[in-house]
Amino acid sequence: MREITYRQALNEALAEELERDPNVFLMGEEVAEYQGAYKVSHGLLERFGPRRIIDTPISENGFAGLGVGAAMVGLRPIIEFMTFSFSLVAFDQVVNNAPNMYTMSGGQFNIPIVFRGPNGPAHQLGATHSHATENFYASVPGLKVCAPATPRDAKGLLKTAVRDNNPVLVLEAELLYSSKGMVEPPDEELLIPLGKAEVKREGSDVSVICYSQTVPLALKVAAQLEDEDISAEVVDLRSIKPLDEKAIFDSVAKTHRVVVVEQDHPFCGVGAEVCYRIQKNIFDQLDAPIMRVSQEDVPMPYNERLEHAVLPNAEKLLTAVKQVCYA
Amino acid sequence: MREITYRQALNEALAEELERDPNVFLMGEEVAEYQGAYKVSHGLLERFGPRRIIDTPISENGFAGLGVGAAMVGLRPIIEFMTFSFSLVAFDQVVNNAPNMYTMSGGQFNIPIVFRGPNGPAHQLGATHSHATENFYASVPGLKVCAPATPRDAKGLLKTAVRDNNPVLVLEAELLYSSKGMVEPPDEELLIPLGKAEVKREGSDVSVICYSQTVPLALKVAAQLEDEDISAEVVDLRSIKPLDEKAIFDSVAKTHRVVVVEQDHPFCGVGAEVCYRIQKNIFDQLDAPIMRVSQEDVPMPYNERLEHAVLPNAEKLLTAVKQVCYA
Amino acid sequence: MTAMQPVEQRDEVEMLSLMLLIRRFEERASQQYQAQKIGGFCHLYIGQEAVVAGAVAAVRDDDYIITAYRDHAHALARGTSANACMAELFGKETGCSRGLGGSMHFFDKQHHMYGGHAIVAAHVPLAVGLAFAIKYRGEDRVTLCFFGDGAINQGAFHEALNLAALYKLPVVFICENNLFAMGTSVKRSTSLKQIVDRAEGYDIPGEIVDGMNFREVRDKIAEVVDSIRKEPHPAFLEARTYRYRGHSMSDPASYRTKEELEKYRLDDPITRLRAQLTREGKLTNEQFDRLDKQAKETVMAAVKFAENSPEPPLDKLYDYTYADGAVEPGVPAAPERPEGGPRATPKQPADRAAATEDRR
Amino acid sequence: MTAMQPVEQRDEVEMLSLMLLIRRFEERASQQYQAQKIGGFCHLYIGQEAVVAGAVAAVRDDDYIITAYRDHAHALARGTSANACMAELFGKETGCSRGLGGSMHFFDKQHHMYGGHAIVAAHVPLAVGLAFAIKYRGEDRVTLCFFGDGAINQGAFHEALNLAALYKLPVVFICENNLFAMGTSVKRSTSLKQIVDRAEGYDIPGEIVDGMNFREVRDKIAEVVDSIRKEPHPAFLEARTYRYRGHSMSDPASYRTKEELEKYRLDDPITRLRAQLTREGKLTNEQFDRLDKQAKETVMAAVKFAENSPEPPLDKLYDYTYADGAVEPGVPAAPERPEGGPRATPKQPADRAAATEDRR
Ligand SMILES: Cc1ncc(C[n+]2csc(CCOP(=O)(O)OP(=O)(O)O)c2C)c(N)n1
Ligand SMILES: Cc1ncc(C[n+]2csc(CCOP(=O)(O)OP(=O)(O)O)c2C)c(N)n1
Ligand SMILES: [Mg+2]
Ligand SMILES: [Mg+2]
Repeated sequence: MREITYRQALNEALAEELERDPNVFLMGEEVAEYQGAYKVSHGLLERFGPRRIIDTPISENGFAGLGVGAAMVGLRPIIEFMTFSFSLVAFDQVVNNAPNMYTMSGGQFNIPIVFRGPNGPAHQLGATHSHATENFYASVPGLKVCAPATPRDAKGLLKTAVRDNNPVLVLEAELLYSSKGMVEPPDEELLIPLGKAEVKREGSDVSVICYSQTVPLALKVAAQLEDEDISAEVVDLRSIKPLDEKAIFDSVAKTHRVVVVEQDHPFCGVGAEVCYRIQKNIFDQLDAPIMRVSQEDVPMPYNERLEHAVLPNAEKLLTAVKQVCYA
Repeated sequence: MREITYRQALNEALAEELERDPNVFLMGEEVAEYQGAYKVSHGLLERFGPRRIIDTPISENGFAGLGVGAAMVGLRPIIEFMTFSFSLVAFDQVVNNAPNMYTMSGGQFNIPIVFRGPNGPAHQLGATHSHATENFYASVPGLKVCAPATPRDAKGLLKTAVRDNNPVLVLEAELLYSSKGMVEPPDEELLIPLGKAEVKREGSDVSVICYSQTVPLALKVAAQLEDEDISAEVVDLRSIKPLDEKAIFDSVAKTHRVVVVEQDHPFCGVGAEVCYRIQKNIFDQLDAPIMRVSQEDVPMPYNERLEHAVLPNAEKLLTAVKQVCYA
Repeated sequence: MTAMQPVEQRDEVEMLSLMLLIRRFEERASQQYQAQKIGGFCHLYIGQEAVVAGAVAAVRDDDYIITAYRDHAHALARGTSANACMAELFGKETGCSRGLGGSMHFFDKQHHMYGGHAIVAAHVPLAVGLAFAIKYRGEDRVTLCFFGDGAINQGAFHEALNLAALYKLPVVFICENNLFAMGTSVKRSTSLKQIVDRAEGYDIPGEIVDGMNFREVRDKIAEVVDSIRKEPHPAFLEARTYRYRGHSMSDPASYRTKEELEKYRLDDPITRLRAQLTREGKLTNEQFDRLDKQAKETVMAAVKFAENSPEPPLDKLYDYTYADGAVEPGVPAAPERPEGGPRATPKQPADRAAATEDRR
Repeated sequence: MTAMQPVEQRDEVEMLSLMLLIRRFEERASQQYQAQKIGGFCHLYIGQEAVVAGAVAAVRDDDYIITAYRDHAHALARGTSANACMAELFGKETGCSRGLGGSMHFFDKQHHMYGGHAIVAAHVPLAVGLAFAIKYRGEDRVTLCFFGDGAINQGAFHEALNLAALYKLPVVFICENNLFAMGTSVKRSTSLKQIVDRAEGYDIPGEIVDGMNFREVRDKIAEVVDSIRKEPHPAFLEARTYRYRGHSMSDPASYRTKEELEKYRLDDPITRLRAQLTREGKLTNEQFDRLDKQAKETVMAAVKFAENSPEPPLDKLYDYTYADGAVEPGVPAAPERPEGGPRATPKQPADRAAATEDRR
C-alpha cells in the first residue's frame, strides 16, 4: 500500500485498463492534449497515442452516442464528461440508447461503456455547473451508477466499471481529486465490485449513510459526535445502483437509527430511495424516523455563504443525527 | 357541469388561455396544421392563426429553448412535447435554463412557461417511447410538475399552469385522452391550484396514493377491495411538485396504512419521496411499512404481456394493499 | 470522390425479389395491424423500397447498417428472415428482437443490422460510433446510416456529422427524403432549398439521387463506398423518395394531395426496375408473377410462423436489463433481480427490485 | 443584404473609453481573483474588446443582447455599472445578479442584457426566443447573440439556427472566434475551413469581420442590423479575434506559442482604435491618458464598492427559486419554502423542503 491522490488513482485505473485491453479507449473534451480539464488523464496521450486517447469538440450528445455505437461492436469506450453537469445535453444518449439497447435488441447488443467525470457541486460554480446527477441516472433501468469517495474505491470501481458488460456511470468527486489515501501497489490487481457498500467507520448508535463527497463529511461529524458520546457508523454506499441493501440493513439492525447524507437534491433523491428500502424491509428495527440531509431544494447560488447553506454540511448533519438519537 | 373528454378539456384550457392573454402562444411538432399528434390542439390553428399556433421542425432542444428565451421578455409560451419521451433530447433546456434563470439572475427573470404533452408508458411503444419523467423533473428545484388524471383536473391545472409565473410541466396521460368526466361549463372559470391533492374516494383502512394513469387503476382496485371489506381511500396527488403533504398526512392519520401506486420507475421515484415524507413527519401514525407499486425496474418491453407485467397493475396493487393491511 | 469503380453487384432480379418481399411484407403487416395482431406504432416503408435495396446491393454483407424506426425493410434487405420480422411485430420470442423491441426496434446482429431506432436522429451518433470502430480496428468496412428528412434538424445529427468529418470516418449518411416528417413538409422544417446542402456545412461531399430508381441508388452508393474503402471519409446522399402510406398506421395523410401521391405511384420503384429488366430481356412477365407469388407466400408463411410462435416467457422479464458477466470474474453482474427468478444470482439475494416485491 | 445605410453611431472616443474600462475591469478582476476575493470560474475577455464594443456601438439601447460565460464585457458594454459587475464577482447583494449568478451568469434586465450563460451554446436557442418575441410583437428590435468558436458544434446551436432561418427572426449570430475552445484549436473542433461557412447550411447570410478592428465590427453590424430592421431575418458574423489570457484563471494556455500571442498583441484593438483616432486628430495622448486613468479609477472604486457591499442575506435563500404570484390570484406560488421564512407563505404551511428540516 502507498498513499496516492484520488486523481492519481483514477489515472492509474485508466492506464491499467487501457494497457490490459486494446478495445478500451478514452474520449472526451480536453482529455488528450490538454491532459484533462482536471488532469485525470494526465500522461495518457503520450503513453497510448491519439488513436486511443481522443479529444472531441464540445458535442457531448454526439460523442456519448459515438461511444454507444462503438460499444455495439465490442469496443469498450470510456467517455469523459468534463463535468456531469454537461451530461445533461447528452441525456438522451445516456438514458435512452445506452441502457435500452440490451432490452430492445432482445439481448443481442449489450453496451460495455463507462461514462465518467466529476459530479455534484464543486465550489461556487453556480446553478448551471453544480448538478448532482446521481438520482437521475440511478432511476434508469439498465444503468449502473457508482460514486467513490476514496482513492482506493475510485481506482477499484473505475477498473470494475470498465470490465462490466453494461453501461456504468462513475461519478467522481471534483473536490476530492487532490485528497489522498492508501491504495494497493500497481502490481496488485485492485477490483472493487459494483453494488458493495463499505462501512468506513464502525459505530453502534446511528447509521450515517453516505457516498462521494459526503463521506469525508460524515467521517468528520462522526469524530465530533464521539465527544458527545454518540457512536456513529459511517456506511459508504460506493455504488448507488445496484444498491447494497444488505450492508444498509445490517447497519440499521445494529443502530436502529438512520441519517442519509446525500449530495443531490432531496426530492426523489438517493435518500428517499434508501429510506423506502429500509422502512419497507426492516420497519420494526427503526427506533426513529429516518432523516436525510441533502442540498436544499433550490438552484445553487454563487455566493459562498449561501452555497454552504445549500449544501449538506456538518451543522445540518450534526443536528439530524442528534434528532434521530433524541439527543 | 357537462361530460367531456380529457382531450377536450385540455383543448378548452388552451383555447381559453390563448383567448384571455395575447402573450400566450402554443408551439410544438404538428400542433398546428396536423391539429396535434394526439389532436389536443384540434381547431386552434384555425381559431388563433399561425402567429400563435406554431409548428416546429423536430428540434425539441431548440424550441424548448426558444420558449424559455421568449418567456424572458414576458411572453407565456406553451411548449408541447409530442411525448415527454422526446423531452429527453431537450433535457438541458428544461432543467438548466428554465428553472435556474430566476435564481441566476437574482430574481430579474422569471420564466412563465408551460411544457406539456403525454408522459409515461402508453401501449406497446417500447423502451424509447415509454418514459415516465415525473421523478426526473420533480427533483429539479425551480420546476413545478403536475400530472392530472381527470378531464376536470386536466383543464383546471393546465389553465393554472399557464398563469403561473414559473416553469410548469403538465404531464398528460395518453391513455386517458379519450376518457370522460364532468367539467364545469366553459363560462365558469375553472382553476385548480398547483400543489393541492384531491381525495378521489374516501376510505378508512388504507391510503392509496396515486396520480395520472394510476388514478383510474386505484379507483378500480378500491372498488374491488370493497368486496373484501377493505375500505381504501384514494388520494390523487394531481401535482407532484409542490407535493401536498397535508393531504397525504391527513389521509394517513386516518388509515395508518399506505400504498403508493406510481407510473414511473421505482428507484428514486415519486413513491420513495412520498414515503420519506410520511415516515419523517408522522412515523408514529404508521401501522405497517409503506409499499409502492411502480414499473418494474427494467426497460419497457414491446410484448403486450410483458408490458402488462412491467406496469403497475391491478394484481400488484391488490397484493400490496392486502399486504399492508395484513389481510 | 474518385471516379466510379465497378463493384461486385448482386443480381438485379434477386434485388427485385427483395423489393417485392418488402412490399408484400408491409402490406400484410398493415393488414395484421388492423386485425390487432400487431401493437404499438407501425411505420410502413412502401414506396421507398429502391433506396434500401439499392444500398444493400452496393455493399458487402459485413458492412454495417443502421436506421430509424421505419426499419422493417432494412432488416429484410439485410437478410433477416420474414419470419423473424413478422414474429417481432407480433411480439413473439422468435422475433428478431425476441419480441422486446417491436416495429421500431428491429435488430439483427448476425446480419450486421444495428437497429431500428425510434428517437429521431439519435441513431446518427451511433452510426458514427460504428464507423469509428471500423477505423479504430483498421477494417475496410463501411457504415450506412439511414434517416429521414425530419432528422436533419436535430442536434444529434449535427454533432454526429461534424464528428464524422473531423475524424474522417467511413460512414455514408443516407437521407431518405420522402418530403414529409409526419405532416410537416420539408419546406416547413428546413431552412434550406435542398437538404444535401447541409452537408457542405461540415465539408462532407454530398449528392442527390433519385430514390425511386434502384440502379441509380445502387451505382451512386457503390461509387461512394468504393472511395471510402480506399481512404475513410464520410459522405452524404439525399435520396429523393416518397412514402405511399401515412406516417404511421393512424395517419390519414390528409396533408398531401391525391394528385401528388398518384404522381409518385406512377414512378413506382418496383414497376420501374421491372420495366427496365423486361425491356432488357432479363425478366419475363411469368417470371415476375412467380417472384411476386413467392414473396406473398413467404409473407403468408411468416404470419403463420409468427402466430404459432411462443410469447417471451414472463419469468425472463429481468433477463434483458443487464448483460451477464464481466471481463473479469468476481464482479456481480445484474442488480435488481427478483428473488427466485429463473437465473441464479447468488451474489445479491436481498437485492430485488423494490417494485417487484408485490408481484408473485 | 441591402447596401450599407448610415446609422446613428456612438461617439468613438466614448467607445474607446468603454474598451479601456473593460480592459481595466478585467485586469483588476484577475488580481482580485488571485487574492481569492472572487470564487468559482472566471473567464477574461481581454483582447476581444473590439467585438462587443463594435456591436453595441451599432445597435440601439433597447436591442437585446445575450452571450456565454465570458460575459463581463457584454454587461459593461451594455451600461451595467462597474460597481454592479465587480460586486457580482464578489458574490455581493449589490451585484448585477445579486451575487447569485457569479462571473458566468451576469444579467441586467434594465440594460437588456439577457445573460451570461454557462452551458456552451445553450443560450443560442434563448437568443432565438428573444428574436421570436420581437417579431411576435411586431417590434423593430434586434437580438445580438454572442458565442465562441467552440459553441458551433453543439446541437443547440444547430437547432437554433435552423429555427431562426425558418421563422425569419431578427437575430445576429456573432461568433467570437478566438481560435480556441479551452485548449482545442478550431482546426481540431470543426470540420470546416472557415466557421462562417456553417451559416450556409441554414441559408443564413454570413460574413467575416476583423474582430480586432472596432470600426469594421461596428460598420458591419450596423449594416446587418439595418437590413434586419427593414425585414426581419437572421444573419451570421464570424468575428476573428483572440484572447490574451488563458481560458479561465487556472489555464496556463500552454497549447499556444508565445509568438502567436505576441502577434495578436501587436494588433491590440485598443491600441488600434487609439491610433486611428490620434491620426485623425480626434484624440491626444493626454486625453487618452485621462481616459485610462478614469477607467482605472472607476474600477478601483468598484472594488471598494464590492468589498463594502453586503452579502445576500441567508434568510432569503428560498426567495429566488420560484417567482411569486401568478396572473390570477388564488394560485399558490412557491412550493417548498421553509417554515417561518422571511416571506409569508400561508398557503402551504406544512410544505417545507424536506432537506431543510434539519437547518435551524
Ligand atoms: C426526438 C423525437 N421527436 C419526435 C419524435 C416523433 N416522431 C416520430 S417520427 C417523426 C417524423 C420523422 O420524419 P422523418 O425523419 O422525415 O422520417 P420518415 O417518417 O419520413 O421516415 C416524428 C416527429 C421522435 N420519435 N423523436
Ligand atoms: C455543454 C458544455 N460542455 C462543456 C463545457 C465546458 N466549457 C466551458 S467553456 C468551454 C470552451 C468554449 O470555447 P468557445 O466556445 O470557443 O468560447 P471561448 O471560451 O473561446 O470564449 C468549455 C469546453 C460547458 N460549459 N458546457
Ligand atoms: Mg420523411
Ligand atoms: Mg473560443
